[in-house]
Amino acid sequence: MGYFQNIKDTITTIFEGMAITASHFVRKPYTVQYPDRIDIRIQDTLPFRYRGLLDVDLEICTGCLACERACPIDCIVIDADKNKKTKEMVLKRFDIDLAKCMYCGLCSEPCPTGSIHHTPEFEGADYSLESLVRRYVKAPIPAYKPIKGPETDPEVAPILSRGLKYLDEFATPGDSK
Amino acid sequence: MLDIGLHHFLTVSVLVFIAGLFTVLTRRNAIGVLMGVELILNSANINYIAFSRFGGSGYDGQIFTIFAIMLAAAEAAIGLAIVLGIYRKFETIDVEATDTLRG
Amino acid sequence: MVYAALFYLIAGLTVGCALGVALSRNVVYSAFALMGTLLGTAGMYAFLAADFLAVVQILVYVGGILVLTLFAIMLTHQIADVEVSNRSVGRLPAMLIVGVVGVGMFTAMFRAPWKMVEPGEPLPTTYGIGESFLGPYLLPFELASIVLLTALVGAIVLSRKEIRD
Amino acid sequence: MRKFADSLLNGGIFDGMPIELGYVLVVAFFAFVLLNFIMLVAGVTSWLERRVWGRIQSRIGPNRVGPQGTIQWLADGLKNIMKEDIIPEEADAPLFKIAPYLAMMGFFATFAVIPFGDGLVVADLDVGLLYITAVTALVVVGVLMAGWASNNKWALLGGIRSAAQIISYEIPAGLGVITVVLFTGSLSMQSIIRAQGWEPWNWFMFDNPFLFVAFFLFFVSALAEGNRTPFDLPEAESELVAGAFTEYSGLRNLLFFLVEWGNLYVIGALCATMFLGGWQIPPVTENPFLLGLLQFITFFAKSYFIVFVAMWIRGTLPRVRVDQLMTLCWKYLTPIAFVNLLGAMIWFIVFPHGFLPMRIAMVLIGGGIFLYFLSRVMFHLRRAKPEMHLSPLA
Amino acid sequence: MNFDLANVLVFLLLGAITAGLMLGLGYLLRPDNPERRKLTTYECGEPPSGSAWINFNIRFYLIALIFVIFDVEVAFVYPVATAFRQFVLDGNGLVAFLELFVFITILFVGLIYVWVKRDLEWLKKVGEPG
Amino acid sequence: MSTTSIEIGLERETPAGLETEEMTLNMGPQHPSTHGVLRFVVKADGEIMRRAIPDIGYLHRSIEKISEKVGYHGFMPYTDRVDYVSAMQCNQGWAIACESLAGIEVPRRGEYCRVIACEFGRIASHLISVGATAMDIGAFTPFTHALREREKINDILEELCGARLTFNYMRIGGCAWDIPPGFIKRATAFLDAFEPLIDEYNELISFNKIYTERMGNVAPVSAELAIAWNLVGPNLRGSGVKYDVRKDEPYSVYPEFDFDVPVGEGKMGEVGDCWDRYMVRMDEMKESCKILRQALGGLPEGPVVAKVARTFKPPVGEAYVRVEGSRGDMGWFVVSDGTAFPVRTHIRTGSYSAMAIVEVLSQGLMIADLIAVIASLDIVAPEVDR
Amino acid sequence: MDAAEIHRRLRDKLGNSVLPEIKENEWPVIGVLPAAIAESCRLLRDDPETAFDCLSNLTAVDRKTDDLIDVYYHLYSYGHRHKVNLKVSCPRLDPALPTVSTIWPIGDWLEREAFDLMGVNFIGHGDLRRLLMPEDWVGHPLRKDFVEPEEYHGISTRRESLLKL
Amino acid sequence: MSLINTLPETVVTSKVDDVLNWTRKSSVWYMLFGLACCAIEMMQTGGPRSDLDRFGAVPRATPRVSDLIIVSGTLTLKMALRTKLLYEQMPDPKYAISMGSCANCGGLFQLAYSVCDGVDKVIPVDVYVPGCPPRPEALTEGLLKLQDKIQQERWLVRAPESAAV
Ligand code: SF4
Ligand code: SF4
Ligand code: SF4
Repeated sequence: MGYFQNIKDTITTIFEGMAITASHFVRKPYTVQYPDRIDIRIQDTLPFRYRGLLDVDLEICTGCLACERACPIDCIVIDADKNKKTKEMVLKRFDIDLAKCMYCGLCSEPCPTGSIHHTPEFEGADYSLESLVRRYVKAPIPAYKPIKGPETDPEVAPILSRGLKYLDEFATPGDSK
Repeated sequence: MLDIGLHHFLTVSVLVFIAGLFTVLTRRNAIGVLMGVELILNSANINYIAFSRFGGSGYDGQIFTIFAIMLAAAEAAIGLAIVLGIYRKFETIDVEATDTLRG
Repeated sequence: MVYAALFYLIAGLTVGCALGVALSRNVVYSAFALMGTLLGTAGMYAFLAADFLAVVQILVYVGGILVLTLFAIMLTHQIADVEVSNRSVGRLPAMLIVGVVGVGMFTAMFRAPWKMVEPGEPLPTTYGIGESFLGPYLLPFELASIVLLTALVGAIVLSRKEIRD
Repeated sequence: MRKFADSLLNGGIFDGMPIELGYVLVVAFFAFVLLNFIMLVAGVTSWLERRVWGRIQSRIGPNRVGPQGTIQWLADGLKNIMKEDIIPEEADAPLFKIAPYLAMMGFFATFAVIPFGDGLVVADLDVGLLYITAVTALVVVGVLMAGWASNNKWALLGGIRSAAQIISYEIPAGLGVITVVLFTGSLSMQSIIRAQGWEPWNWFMFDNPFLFVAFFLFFVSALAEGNRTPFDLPEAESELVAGAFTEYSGLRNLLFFLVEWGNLYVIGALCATMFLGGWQIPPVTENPFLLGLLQFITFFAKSYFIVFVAMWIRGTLPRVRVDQLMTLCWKYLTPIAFVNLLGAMIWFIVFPHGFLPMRIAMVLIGGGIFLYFLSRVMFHLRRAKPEMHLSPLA
Repeated sequence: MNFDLANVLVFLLLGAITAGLMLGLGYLLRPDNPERRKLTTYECGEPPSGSAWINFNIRFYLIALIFVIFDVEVAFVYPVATAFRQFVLDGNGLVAFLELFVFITILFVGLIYVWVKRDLEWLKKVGEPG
Repeated sequence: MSTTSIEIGLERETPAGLETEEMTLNMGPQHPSTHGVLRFVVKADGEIMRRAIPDIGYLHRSIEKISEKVGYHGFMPYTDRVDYVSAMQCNQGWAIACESLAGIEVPRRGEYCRVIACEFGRIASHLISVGATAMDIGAFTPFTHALREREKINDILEELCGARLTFNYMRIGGCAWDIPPGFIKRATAFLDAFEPLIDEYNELISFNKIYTERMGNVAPVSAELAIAWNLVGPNLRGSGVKYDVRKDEPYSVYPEFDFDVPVGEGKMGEVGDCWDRYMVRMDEMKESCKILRQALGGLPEGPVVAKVARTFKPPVGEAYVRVEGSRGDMGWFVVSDGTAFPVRTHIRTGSYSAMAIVEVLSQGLMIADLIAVIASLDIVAPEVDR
Repeated sequence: MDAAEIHRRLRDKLGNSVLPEIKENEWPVIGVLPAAIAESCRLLRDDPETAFDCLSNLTAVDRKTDDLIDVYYHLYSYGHRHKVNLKVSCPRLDPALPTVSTIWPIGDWLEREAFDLMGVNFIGHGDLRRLLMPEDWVGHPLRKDFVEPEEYHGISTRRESLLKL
Repeated sequence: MSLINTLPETVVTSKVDDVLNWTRKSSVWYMLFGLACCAIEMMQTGGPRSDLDRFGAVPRATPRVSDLIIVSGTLTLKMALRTKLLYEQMPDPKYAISMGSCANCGGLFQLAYSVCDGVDKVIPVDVYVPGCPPRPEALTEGLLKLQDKIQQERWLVRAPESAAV
């Protein structure tokens, strides 16, 4: 009869549910106690291709503006002039609006050196919006000029290899056939 | 004055009764009238119990009161049902509007 | 002394709230004032050593009848809006009637030669009441169930009928 | 309590004072202690619930405020006192203000009769159980008042739902209580406890099958009266936002919360009193102080066990719908309670002095159910192969 | 017994006083900054359409109605239940049982009546009254 | 405050007598159960609703218009935001639409990567859906358990494409990132752990009596009604229509996989009730696991993305493609005029029609049921509003 | 049934209201004159051979260069698993079409959306109000010549870029 | 009358202030207010992995009991007005966290016609959390930043003259 069947169903299913929740009393909580009670920083556990806050390694930026052009919402502004005398590119300004950025990664894809890249950093909360604009160029600096063969400058080499490694993460287009 | 006796309770009872009577008389609102009736019933109940305590009649007074309370509940249930019925029929809760019942 | 003070406190609550019921213009306020009176009455019962009744008073009156009344009021918002402009009996005549009745009652109360016995030590009453129900008051007790049944059926039929037509 | 007060008064501290005033002072002192205790209980219950809940949900719950988050409730309380107190323009201000106090009075009043130990009770009323059922009415009116006075649709709906729910479940709860009363012949909390023993087979729960059923009837109804999951419709977040308390902010809201958490404890205390032997302990010591302490701890542990079960249920079950709520009450619990009551009466007539084999059988059945439960728990653990973590603190 | 009842009263009074104290503390500590829009009724971020004080659904009322009757019944059964034990011990158990049985059964009939008449049903079609 | 059209038609009718007055309730835009910014104007009679009128547009973010400004490649991150609960299928929809405009063929490994990403996305989305349903019914625990499993999927997808929610994983012609080393092992490990959890989840909540009572027999949608209202995906299958774009209009490499299409059977009431819709999602997660195991096992070698010009200019024409998103088939309609910017993009989503049908379904239900209906239809605000 | 067959049937019934050529596509496009769209939809739905029981999509496209607004109807038949795309072009100045909301209920919302965003008028649609935009919004935003208003209820819709020094 | 910002700065009062601020920061109840994609991450933040409950922050359903509104997601013009109302309905002291690019400044939807570019146009924002969406830990960090801010506030003590507005 439906009446007693209902009673039985109710009791048995609730019993089963209670058993499951009881089993959770001895399971380990899944919580990662960010920020302080953890063994390794969260940032270090994130994959290399994690798209956190953007960063620019000015040492290896060629000033090619590829990133500025690739960004669909114009949150990168670069001023790069060619120095008339030395024929060198000089970066006057390299600003990224992290408040506006959508962390899509479209800018780092075309960068020739992996200078602009996403880091696993994500802590950027602040009290004002202005402080979310990252201005990388403090004073005009010469842009990086790629050289043939491996980089020799010991200061730049590790940065460049990091950048190239970052670029390697992106898939290489191949023909479908 | 400090010794609380029968008269104290009777006084309270009379005052409640008066308030109840006044409510019944002045309200046109049926639910208000019902509330007045509750007051009157309460005052009667206080009397019952006061007399049963000071008159030494055992449990009779209390049992009377229990039945009174029961009847009050029954009265409230029926009374409110009627009030709501009237209200629905005549879209008002004025007691006098029920005169139309006769007409 | 404390006993008296408590009595006056509760008596004040009872009478004050009763007046509130009588005088408040808003039915909802009246209903909530009624709760004060009912609680005060329960207190009176307690003073009169009727502990079971005091509790039943709260249980049935506050928990049942008052809630039912409140539901009825909330069901029909116009009840709270009804302006009592032309009463069935004006306030003044009502005062008069009430005054006369009151004076009469008070006179009766104080004049009457009440036969009084000294109230004994207050004792639990529940058991005695139960015994009476099973003994001398058996018939009313069983009748009560029939009354209740009738009230239930009657009230239900009334509200249902009124709703359904 | 009376004895205790007498002994204090005879101690001569209050010489020269009217005896009644002396009593009042003693009672007031105890009431004050108890009040603080209630707040503490309510607060700790809320913290505990969050931790238990957290654990069920693979989380941790509050653990930063104070050691392991233990004073989280204090922060919550103080913060709420510091919140602005909003009385909406449209609301009915006087009623809006009174409502929380009414609910709180109703809830406070229940604590007066809860027996924490042999002599540890403010007032051992002869009608104790009925008294508790009765003062719940104040909570009903308070909630109804809150809902109506807010002039907010969610609040009104929540208030009416809540009132309808509490009053409906008073019937099965009352019938469950009556089943116990049959066996004790008294409504007083202390005499009910005294009618039981410290051994489980002397608890009413295992006395006979009817009381066993009555326990569940009462527990379910009490959950419903306390607006606990799965009957938490009045404040069903996903439906009614916050029910009757939608418009309440700050302190007044806190009072309602106090009522809710405190009520949970009352449920536990009632179950412990009526079915789990209350403060009964084996006769281990003569020392009255130690005895009192042990009784208190026993009672507290038993009631908190029930509280814990209620939290655990809250972590498990979904919420019923309002019509199902009423169906459950009127079509299942109430008829079952009626039949159960009649059965209990027959049982009592047949075995007026109890039936020991049945008691032992009941305890064994209870143990059997528990063992089966454990086996299910083990099954689920084995299937999910989780990381284990036995410590209750994470 | 009066002592116990008075205890309850004192207890209640103290409860009220404590609540008042908390309120006073809050009064000192909390900001008070009522703006017009803050005091508007909350309705999920929309301005409310119409007052909440309207005719409400009758079903709740029916529940309360049924409750009142059964409430009184339970109130009647309590004292009888306390006396029941003594009756049984005195050997009059069957009489008491029969008396209570009749009482309960009559009301049970009431419950069955409302059940059969579908007054306990909630989910009725819109438009269908009751 | 601006008024929406609904308010205008909402003059309260004066009641006659005890006739319950119609109560007009605003449910949303900020309401715990509407999952984001949906709004229902509920005309209730006590607890019972006469009607619940959906009011949408609170999350209308003009995504379609933006496509005309940012071009084909630049639009990819925006598609993530069309259905943020399962962004992968949106990525795929846009990619396939553009590919079909330009006739690009995607490398097989790329297709496999897409399938893997999409199926993980589907599980994640269904987890949110069933969890939120349980939460709305009042059980909070299943929701957190679902979130916990979702976190694990997020970790996996993060490894694949560097983001947890707005993946921007696919590109026209393939995918932006190849499968990282060790991924297959970890993904399989997750599946092994996850599959028994589905059963546990079912025992915890799906078959709970209270839950089945709340969900069963509530707002059943017949197959005809579902089709006429263009319900799609799990909602359609809940009504017993065995239709899945992956099977019936195959795209990508789905024909290579063996999986079932679960449909509602009316186990707890009528066919097409809330419980059926809910259960279809539960079963679909199992099917997704099946697909995932096959895809992870049979991953071909090769590139994952075809060569596509940085300024993508498809030929003139239009394309309407449908992919099976988590909330049913998503139609992506693109009109190109040969320039780098589409003339018009239109996204037809599952939640849109699900939202439209609420008004019909809600008649005569209780307020609590409305929540069950919304939750079981799995309506996600941005999908409705775009 | 393939597209050509559907096209033939339509032309049999409606004659020259159906444009002669069909564009082979994944969803074959059949051009229909504005006045005949509702009629052809009804025919396609009611004919048991075609039985298009589902309006899968309805999109309006602003072809500013041609001064036209195209409306696409994507029809799908769950019974036969075949599909077709009806295309209607109407003048950009005053686009008006007969409604299909009476044929498929979902047409209600799809048409409202097209009205809201593109300004297409659907004649016979009982309830053609804005769907996505607020009721007091001016203009049809998906039109190519739509200009964003400066402010909305006091909220300016412009934002200075933080990157401007 | 309230004592807020009236007491002179002494060792005792600042200690009391610290305690009061500590209680406020330890019990930040946030309103369940999800707008768009970021809302999912906000749910995850309250979920098992991040568990905001650790810090005493729990979601609340109504503005009346909330201290904090986390604007998580795209604020459309239609929604902006409602958000403003909800914020205003919160009792003081109240805080707002803007979560994600959309809420910060419109983010990628600055191109849109129907989006309010930044929540700070309608309500004052205390903490901006960058990200699209910010991962749960980032939101947690935002909350911690807010707690720092609350701890710095003056509650009873008079604010230093320079800071007075
Ligand atoms: S991540 Fe995307 S939005 Fe951000 S700067 Fe790069 S391209 Fe622009
Ligand atoms: S960051 Fe890279 S893409 Fe941008 S300008 Fe420098 S080198 Fe070019
Ligand atoms: S900031 Fe990004 S993730 Fe958050 S709501 Fe906006 S688009 Fe969605």
